[in-house]
Parts: sequence; C-alpha cells; structure tokens
Amino acid sequence: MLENKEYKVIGTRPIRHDGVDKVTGRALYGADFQAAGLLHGRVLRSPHAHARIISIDTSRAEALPGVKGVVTAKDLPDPGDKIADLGEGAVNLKYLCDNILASDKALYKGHAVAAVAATNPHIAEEACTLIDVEYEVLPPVLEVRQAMEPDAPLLHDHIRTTSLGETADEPSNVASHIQHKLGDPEKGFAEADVIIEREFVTGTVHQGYIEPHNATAHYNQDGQLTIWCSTQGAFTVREQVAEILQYPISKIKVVPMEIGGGFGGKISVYIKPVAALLAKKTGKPVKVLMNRADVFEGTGPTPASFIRVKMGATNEGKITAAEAYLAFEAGAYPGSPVGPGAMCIFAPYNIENVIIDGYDVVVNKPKTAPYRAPGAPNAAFGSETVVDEIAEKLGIDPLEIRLLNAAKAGDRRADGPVHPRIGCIETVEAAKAHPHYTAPNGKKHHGRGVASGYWFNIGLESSVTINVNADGTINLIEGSTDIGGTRASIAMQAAEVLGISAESVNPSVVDTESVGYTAVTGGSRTTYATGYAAYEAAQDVKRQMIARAAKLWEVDEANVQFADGEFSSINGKEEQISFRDLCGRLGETGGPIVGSGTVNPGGAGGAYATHVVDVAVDEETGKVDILRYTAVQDAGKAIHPSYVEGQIQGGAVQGIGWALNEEYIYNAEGEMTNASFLDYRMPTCLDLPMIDAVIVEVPNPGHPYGVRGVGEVPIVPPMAAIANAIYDAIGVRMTELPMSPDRLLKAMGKI
Amino acid sequence: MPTVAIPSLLRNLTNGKDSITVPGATIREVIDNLEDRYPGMKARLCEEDRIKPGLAVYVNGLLTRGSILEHVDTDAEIHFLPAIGGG
Amino acid sequence: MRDFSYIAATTIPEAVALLDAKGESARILAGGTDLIVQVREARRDVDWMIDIKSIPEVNDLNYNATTGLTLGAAVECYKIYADDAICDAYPGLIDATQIIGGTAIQGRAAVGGNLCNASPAADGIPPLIVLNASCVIAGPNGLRELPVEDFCTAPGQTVLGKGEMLVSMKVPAPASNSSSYYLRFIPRNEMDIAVVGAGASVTLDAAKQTIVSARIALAAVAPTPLFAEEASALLAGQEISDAAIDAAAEAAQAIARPISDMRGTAEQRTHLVGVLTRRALNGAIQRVRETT
Amino acid sequence: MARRSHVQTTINGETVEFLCEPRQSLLEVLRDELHLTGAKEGCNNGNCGACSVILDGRLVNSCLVLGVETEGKSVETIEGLAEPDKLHPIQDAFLENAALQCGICTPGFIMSAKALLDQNPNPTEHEVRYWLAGNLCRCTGYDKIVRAVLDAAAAK
Repeated sequence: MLENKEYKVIGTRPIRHDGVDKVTGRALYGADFQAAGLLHGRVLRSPHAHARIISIDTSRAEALPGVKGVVTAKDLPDPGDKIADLGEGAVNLKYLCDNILASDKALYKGHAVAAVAATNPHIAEEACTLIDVEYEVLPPVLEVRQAMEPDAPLLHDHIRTTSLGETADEPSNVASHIQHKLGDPEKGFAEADVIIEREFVTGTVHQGYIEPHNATAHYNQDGQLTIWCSTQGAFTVREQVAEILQYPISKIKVVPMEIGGGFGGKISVYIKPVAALLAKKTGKPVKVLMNRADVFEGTGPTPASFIRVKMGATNEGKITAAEAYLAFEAGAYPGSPVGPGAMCIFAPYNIENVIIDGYDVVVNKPKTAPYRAPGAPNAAFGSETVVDEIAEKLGIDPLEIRLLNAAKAGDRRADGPVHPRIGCIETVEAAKAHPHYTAPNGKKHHGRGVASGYWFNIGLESSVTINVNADGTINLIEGSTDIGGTRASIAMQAAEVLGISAESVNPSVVDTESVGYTAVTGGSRTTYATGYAAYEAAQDVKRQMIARAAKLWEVDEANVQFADGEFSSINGKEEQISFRDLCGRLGETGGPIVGSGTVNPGGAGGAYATHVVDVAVDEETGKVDILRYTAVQDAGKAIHPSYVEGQIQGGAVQGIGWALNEEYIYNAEGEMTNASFLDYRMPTCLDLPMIDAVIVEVPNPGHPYGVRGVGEVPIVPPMAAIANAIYDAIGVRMTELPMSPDRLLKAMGKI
Repeated sequence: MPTVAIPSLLRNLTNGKDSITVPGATIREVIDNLEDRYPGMKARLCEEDRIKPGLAVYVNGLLTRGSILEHVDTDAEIHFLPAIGGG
Repeated sequence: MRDFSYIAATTIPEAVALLDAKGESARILAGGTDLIVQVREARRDVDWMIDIKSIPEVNDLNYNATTGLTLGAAVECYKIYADDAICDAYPGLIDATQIIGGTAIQGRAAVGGNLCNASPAADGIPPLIVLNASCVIAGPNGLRELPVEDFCTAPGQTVLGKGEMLVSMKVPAPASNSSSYYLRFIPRNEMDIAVVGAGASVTLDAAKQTIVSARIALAAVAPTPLFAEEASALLAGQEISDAAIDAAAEAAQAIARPISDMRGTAEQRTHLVGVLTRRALNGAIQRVRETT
Repeated sequence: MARRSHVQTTINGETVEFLCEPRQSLLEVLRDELHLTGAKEGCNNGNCGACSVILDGRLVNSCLVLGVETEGKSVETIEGLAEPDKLHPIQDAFLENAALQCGICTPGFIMSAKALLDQNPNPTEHEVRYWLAGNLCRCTGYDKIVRAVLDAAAAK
C-alpha cells in the first residue's frame, strides 16, 4: 500500500510559475485579448422569466451606425433531436442551442434572445435596445415544489419524467427521478431508538467568480474558427461549439486565456458560440463580454433545493437507517446535480439501510451549472444537521457520533460501490484533536458547530507532453487551464520523477491544437489527472533518457539506473551523469527527447472534510459572525500545500457565504432583484477570520503519489456546520438557506 | 462470474432482486446476459449499443471509461450509477 | 452607456448657468460613485455631466470650534475622517463617512453627493440631520439655506430647483457635553446598503446623567431619510435610563414606514429601527461620558 | 459616434495623451485605449475592486472615474508597480504567501494594499481587512491575502 513518504519536490512550496505575470498585471485573461479590427458584441436578454417569442425584428438595430451584424436563434443550425456527447456528460442538443439563443421560448429572465456586433461596446448596447421582440408573457414557475405540482405551468411540452430509462406518459416539469436503495430501511428505522426527520430549503446561489464570461471569435477565409476565451476547458468549448454550430472540431481552435475563477461555472458555453456567429456574419473578430448582471441572470447558478432527511439511531449512537428526498431545481433545462447530491448525502457514514430519492425539476431560472461539489452541499446541509440533532438527543459529542458511524475502506456506499481507502475517520479525528475543538466555548450567544462532507472527485482524460531542453530544464505542455496554481502542482509531479527542481519545469497551458485531449479543470481533477499525465510523461522521458545513458556508456539499458537526479550504471562500469548533463548530450545520443503521457484514471479517490466553526449571534439583529473556522481535509498527498490550503480556505468561505447571505432573490414576476455584487452578498475579508486549513494525508491508491482532488469538498460542510453552531448559540435549528438575519429573527420569534 | 448491482429503479425487472450474478467478460456480454434473463434490462441501460447518456459504469468501485467494451474480471462487482461531473 | 457631454465648471455661476440652461438633462458630477453607475445602468438619463470638483467653494472643509463646520458638497469622505478636529467634534458624521462603500469609494464619494443622490438609505444624511446641519444651495437667484431634513423629497428627488446646486453643508459647533453616533444594519460588515440606519446626537447635563436634548434620524425606513422629531423630543429633560431610551426607540419605530425589498423585509426593518435607535442613543451617550 | 476629447494625464510617471468619449471610464481608457489591461472589470459598478488604481494618491475604482476626469492628474496602475528587475515588496509577498489563485482580483488587491501601506505602514489585521473590504476575492477566502499584506508591511 502507498504510504506517505518524503519527496524532494512534492510537499514543498515553490513560487508558482505564472505568479510574476499575475502580480504584475501582465497575465492576459480573456477580456484582455485584442485584435486589429475587433468588433464588440452584446447580447439582448429576455426581460421575462417565461414567455413565448412571437417575433424578433432586428431592422432598427441593424440601421444604427456602427452596427455590423445582428444574430438570433435563426442563425443557429437546426439541432434536430440529437444527444450531444460532451465528454463530461451528454446533453440534448436542442436544450444546449436554446440556452445559447432562445428560439421559441424565453425560459428565464436574462435568457439570451439576440446579439449585436458593433464598432464599440456602447453602440452594441444601444443597438440591443433597438431590437423589437414581441413576447407572449406566460406565468413563471419559480420554486421546485410548485413546479412539481400537477397543475404547474409547464416549461417544456415534451418533457416526461424518466426513471432510469423508463419514461412517464404525461408531460411534467420533473425531468427525471433517481433512486438508491440499500438494505431494508423499514427494518432499520424499526431498530432505531431515536428518529429525526426534518425538511430543508436551500436558495439559488452563484459561483461568483470575479471575471465575467468573455469570448473573442474569428473566422479565417478558409473557415478556420478560432476562439480566445476564459474557460475551465478549451476542449469542452471546442466540443460544445462544434455541436451547437454543427461544425467540425478540426476547423475549431480554442485558445484558453488566463481564467478569473470558474468553480464549475465556466464549463458550459454561453457567449462563445454567439461570438462565433457574429464573427461569421461580420467577417471580423468579435469580442463578447458579459457584465455582472449578465453573469448572474444569464449563467448557471447552482440550484435551490428542497430536501427531506430522516435518520434513525440506537441509544448507543449507531445510525440504523437513513432516508432522503431531494428535489433540485435544474433551471430552464434538465440537468441539476441531484445525482451527485443523492450519491453524497450519507457518504460520511456506514449505514446499512438507506433509501434516497432524487428529482430533477425544471423551473424558470437560469439553467444550473456545476458549482464546486455540485449537489453535495445542498444535501449535506440536510443530513449533517440531522446527525447533529441525533447527537444532541442522545447526548453524544457530535464528532464522536461521526466516528461511531464513519465510513471506511470496505464499507458500502448508499449508492452501491464499496469504498476504497478513504480518510473520513482521519478528518474527524484530526478535528476532534484540534485546539479549536478543545478550546472552551461557553460565552453567551456564542456557539460551536461541526459537520463533515464528501465529494467523489473525478478522473477523466488528460494529456501532457514534455520537451527536454539542453540546459536540463523541461517544457511541460498541458491542456488544463490553471485556475488556482495547477501549473505548479502539475510541474512538481514531473519534477519529482525527473529529480529536478520545480523551477526547472516551464509549464505552458496551450490551445486545442497543441496538446492531446484534456478534460476540464473541474471535478477536483486537475492536480490528480493532469498531474498523473505529467507523471507518465516524465516517466516516458526517464525511460528515453536511460536509453541515452546506456548508449553513451555502451551498456545495456537494464544496467542504467536513475535516482536523485543522477543516472548511473550498475554492474561493472562506474559511470554517472546528472539529468542536467545528459540533457546537454541529447544531440549526440540520438536527438531531442519528447515524452508524453495520457491518462483516463478511474480511481480519483473521494475526499472527506470535517469543519469546526464558532459563531456569535446578535440576538437583536439576527446577524451571525464567524469567530473561528477550522477546516480539516484529506488531500491524499498535498503536492503544493499552500495551494491545497488555498482551495480549502476558498471553498470554506464560499460555503460561509452560501450559509449566511448568498441567494438569488426573486420577485413574483421571476426577476432576480439582486443581480449585483452589492446585493448578492458574497463575503468580504472583513466578514471573516483566518481560516485554519488542516491537511490530512491518507494516500489515494489510484494515484502514483496518492493525490486526491482537493478543490470541491471544502464547500460541502460549512452550511451545516454553521447551522449547528447557530443552534449551539441560541437554541434555534435553522433549516433554510441562507441563514440571513431576517430568517434568524423570524426563527427566534423576534419578527 | 461478475455480480451486477441492480439499481432500485430496475428491480421491478428482477422481481426485487438487488444483485444478480451473470457470466460475461465485458460489460457488453454482462448486459446481454442480463437481458436474456431479465428482458427489458438492456433498453433501460443502453441506447444503440452504448451505455445511455447520463449513466456511468463502476467496476469494483472504480469509474470506468463508460464503454461497453470494458473488460470485467470474473469476480467483478458492477454498478450502473448517474454520471457525475464536477465543478 | 448612453452618450453624454462632459463639462468641468470652475465657478459656481458657471455651473448654475449650465444647470439652468440644460435643465433636467444636466446633472452635477462630484465623486460620481452613484451617478456614473446610474447612467451606465440606464437608471438616469443624462446628456450633460457638469463636473464641479474644480470649483473652490464645493471643496471647502473648514472647522472652527465656535462657528462649526463648512463641508463643501464635493469633499470626499476620506478627507473628512482624516481631519482629527472634525473626528472629535462630529463622531456621528465620521461613523457614516467610514462606512459609505469601501476605501476606494471613500476616495471619491462626497457626503454632498450622498445628499443629492437622495437615497432613502443614504448613510451620510441621518448624521447631518442629528447634527442640525443645513444645506447651502446656489441658484439663479443667489444662495438659500435650509435644514438637511428638508432637502430630500422622495427617492432620488430633492428640493433643488432648475439651475440650483448644493454648495456646502453647514454644521453648528457641537455644544459641550454633546456627541453623536451613527450605525446601520447590514448583513455583511462592509460594502452593503443600509437595511436600516439610525443616527443620534445627545447633549447631556454637566453631570452626564440627564439628557438636555437629543436628535434621532433614520435611514431606509421611508421614502426619504427621516428626522424622528417626536422620538427626539421625548428624551429632552429625561434622566438617562433604559426606559427613556426604549420609549424613544418605540416612538422612532412608530414613524417608520418601511418597504420589503431585496435588502430586507418591512417587519425586519421596523424591528431594527428599535434596536438601532437604542444603540445609536447609547452610543452617543457613551461618547459624551467617555470625553472629559 | 460621440465626440472624443483629448486628455493629457500622467500614468505610472509617464505623460500620456489619449482620446476618449466622455462616457468611457478610466478603466475603459486604460484597457481599450492604452492597452494597460492589468486593471480588470469584475462588476463595473464599484463593488468588487478589481479595477482599483491610485488617482492622485488616492485609491479609486477606475470604473467609477471618467477618462476625461483624469486631465492633469496622476494615475498609478499595477503595471507601474514593479521596477524593471525587481518586484514591489507587496508583489513579492503575494507570491511568497500564495495569496492568489486565479489572479483576476490580484492587481486590484495589490493596488489597494499599496494605498493602505503608503498611509499606514503598520496596519493591524483588522485594519487590513477593513481597508480591503472593497476588493472581492472568490478563490482564496482572503486568509493568504491578509497574511501577504501583513508580511509586506513587516518587510518594509
């Protein structure tokens, strides 16, 4: 079994390779792209949450001086009845196209309806006001339980509930139903001494990346389409654009610029195909930028949800049965993350009898997009609050009850598979031993809460090429956009193999024509899978270098060994050469060396986290302050601990925002009334203490260095941890997110 | 022989059985053999000889590449679960 | 963003003449932190932006312990709180200038602009009201002056007529044994618009046991910032006690006419008026008692 | 198209002339006219701080300043911070502390931090957090950013 060991590069904290460019303002992000003759695009969006589009007249806009082209859904090819395979998932192509530019119906306020290219952004904006769209306004349905009612307004006439391949007869807003069943829940509940059942509601929240979506597109005269953009995955942009435009992937090059945050929200395309359509129509490069309101209203948030959780336990604290009902808002088109939510909900526990039902429901809100451990935070808010209540009822320490029931290798998950080696127990034990948890917590209106969380992590495809330089450095070519320091964490794995320093690796993130297929930077997969590919590519280099050393010394390859950056011959000849020196002799030993690695690993290795939080509640105003926060997480092996900590801290803080204030606020017409950073209240640094990130390392057997993805799981526990802390402070159980001051005042009976 | 965990929504086809042992050296053979014993099963899992969009295949707890050509060992445990993406 | 013309006026008569000539289509640009956003978001139609920052009078910042403070309409927040004498004399005003936007906003935003923007939730206005401040307005017919509490007439609307502009605010010198306090409730700790704001000023007797006079003003609970006149009057001559302060808070609650919007509900706001009025009064009293 | 005004200003110590429409913000001028793209647009209404620059010694959101307003003024942007062969201590501190992830907010934070340390060389943690509250970061949870600013102050 893979055990923690000391490495030379892995586990150190080198300066990231792209750091200087990013602290000097030189790094070029999508919106920074410039080109001669550039036009500026702007998207017209539906003012209605639900409306039939009767007609669109673009003539007035086209007549405005400076306007070079206007496009609508009519400019998109007919998607027909096709399922588009997008690597990370399959999507009905019509939905994909309609979300780019609405054809027959606008299904949410902010739904793109038309777009303009003009000589400057102000003219493009003015032209949008000159596009005449006739709408037949329809009643919107804005909440998941209402949407599930039999008489609810239907978003789509043709959607019928599917249950694993079986389709219902009647149209419905419920796109699909999933279920997991393990053991005999009825029997399990019969064995329980205490049963807690609670209902939970969570609000719609946004990833909140600081950089709005952007895209610049250009068609060459030979039909070659190039798109410069910020994206979590250049290859998925290529796939989606190819499907939407029905254009061959070989004619599309996607150039990933630096990206200003994604968190899952920059996987789906929105304006990239629009920029391409405008570029096609005008013959010029066209840059389309979203503004902040566009981002909130026109791109995928993560869903609001309704969740019911029932759990039973014996007086000794053994959880005997669990039941969950999860209904998630998919937004305008099917595809909420209820699947992973249902698979993660009880994952920190080994429970023999479980039943979980999940429903994917369309509503008149933007089509949801992934957001950090999609589905799991909603689910954990319910289950981790109920576990806390059980612990309280039984008088058991909340971390102790988690240890009593903790999932471990060999236990069966509720959705079926058996856990490989996991670090659930280790994170709970580390939290329990942490000075934060053992510190006194007795002040009036102060409270402490804990919660755990699980996320699968994913593998998927990655490719890396390594070019060896004569001076002993290597150029590492990768396709994973770097959102949080992955150039460093990938380079370090190659450096470790080759016995060179992190600084001796020059990592480059390149376009879709310059590296092998690489899936998105998402699913906590990049350091795991692209790092794995870098490891393989470095191994390839090592093998070739061994052959060169053998040639140099005229010995058999089997008699060359490599350790600590030195090649040496064994069995007879006493020869030795450093990696660096051998790099200088590649010409004479056979020419350049290029190593390559491609992977599609199945053993991503799930990650667990346990968080501890102290809050102070202002009983008069309902305001919650975070006093202290400790986030423990199993990273498998932390390649660059600083950036692992950064992921943990950032995820925890997004969770704090989700817990306390973030939500889409809608009026009755279905308009979001807080589509700005002023009123969509993400935490500022003044709202937070330092976040103590504690890394636990339980190596993942599915990776050569034991890496587990770290990016997503830290957002899973915070909501429940804070709810539990609020209960500890004031004795009120909060079951609705966000736990904003007005909700607290209501729950306390103050208003 | 490989063991297939039957998703709860398909147990109406297996008279409630949650786990079936069937022969097969690939996912395709396993599904074909399941179909022989429980007609209707293949249509719920596959579309045009491929795993349905939105479904993922796990073998011994590891996510496979989703291909029905995937090899399975004789003692393999196979699950059909919703495909997941990440953020 | 709609097209507009920009003119930098250098004298008050020049600015007044421009405002008079252009009428509704013109708007004064000082810090621009509200105006630029409103024009960009098409919430205000402006054809002429008249930048007044080069006019000397609107940049006046002059405090004298006997005559009080002249605060030019375009003086940025940061200049106000950088002045120690002003900080000592008008702590309630300082409270507000330090929470309007973030640091970068405070580098541009002016209290005078806060007043002219006439948001019901303006943090700058309640402190001016409780400090008995008045507005100096220039227009085609010369200067006029009126109390700050009479300046705003509706959300985004003020008493300024055609050709008129705010030149400065005049704040009387603080009485001895007096102080002021402003606070607001927001769900975050910065960068929010007040869900409710409350300002208070108090003058105590020499023993600091009895309230000689008090003024209370509220933000975000009515179409304009409110002077809570009755609540203020209740305190005059009262010995400092929880009961007296509670009574004033209840009276303040009684005049609140809040709406529910994305920033808060009406019930929440009414409740908070009570909480914040108490805290503002206690804060001001505390400040008097802390000064020797 | 709207009439463009001639503006002369000082940017990072150099006299710069440009033409701009009155409706173009300083941010637009910096990015689109002068190709100084270090200042970023995150919200375009003064709520995120990604466009922070220093105008006549004061920290401002360049999205809330008109380009024409900078006539005769002095603007400092992220591009002017480092010396040719040496980073500014705040930039070094951000790298050493891993105080950036995606990096889009970084130029704004660094300019904001510079404005803070220029006037308060030894801020407390609370003072740092108060000053930086107008700069949003969605990746880091601010922990390492606050540490970087405190470190930069200590290193001075």
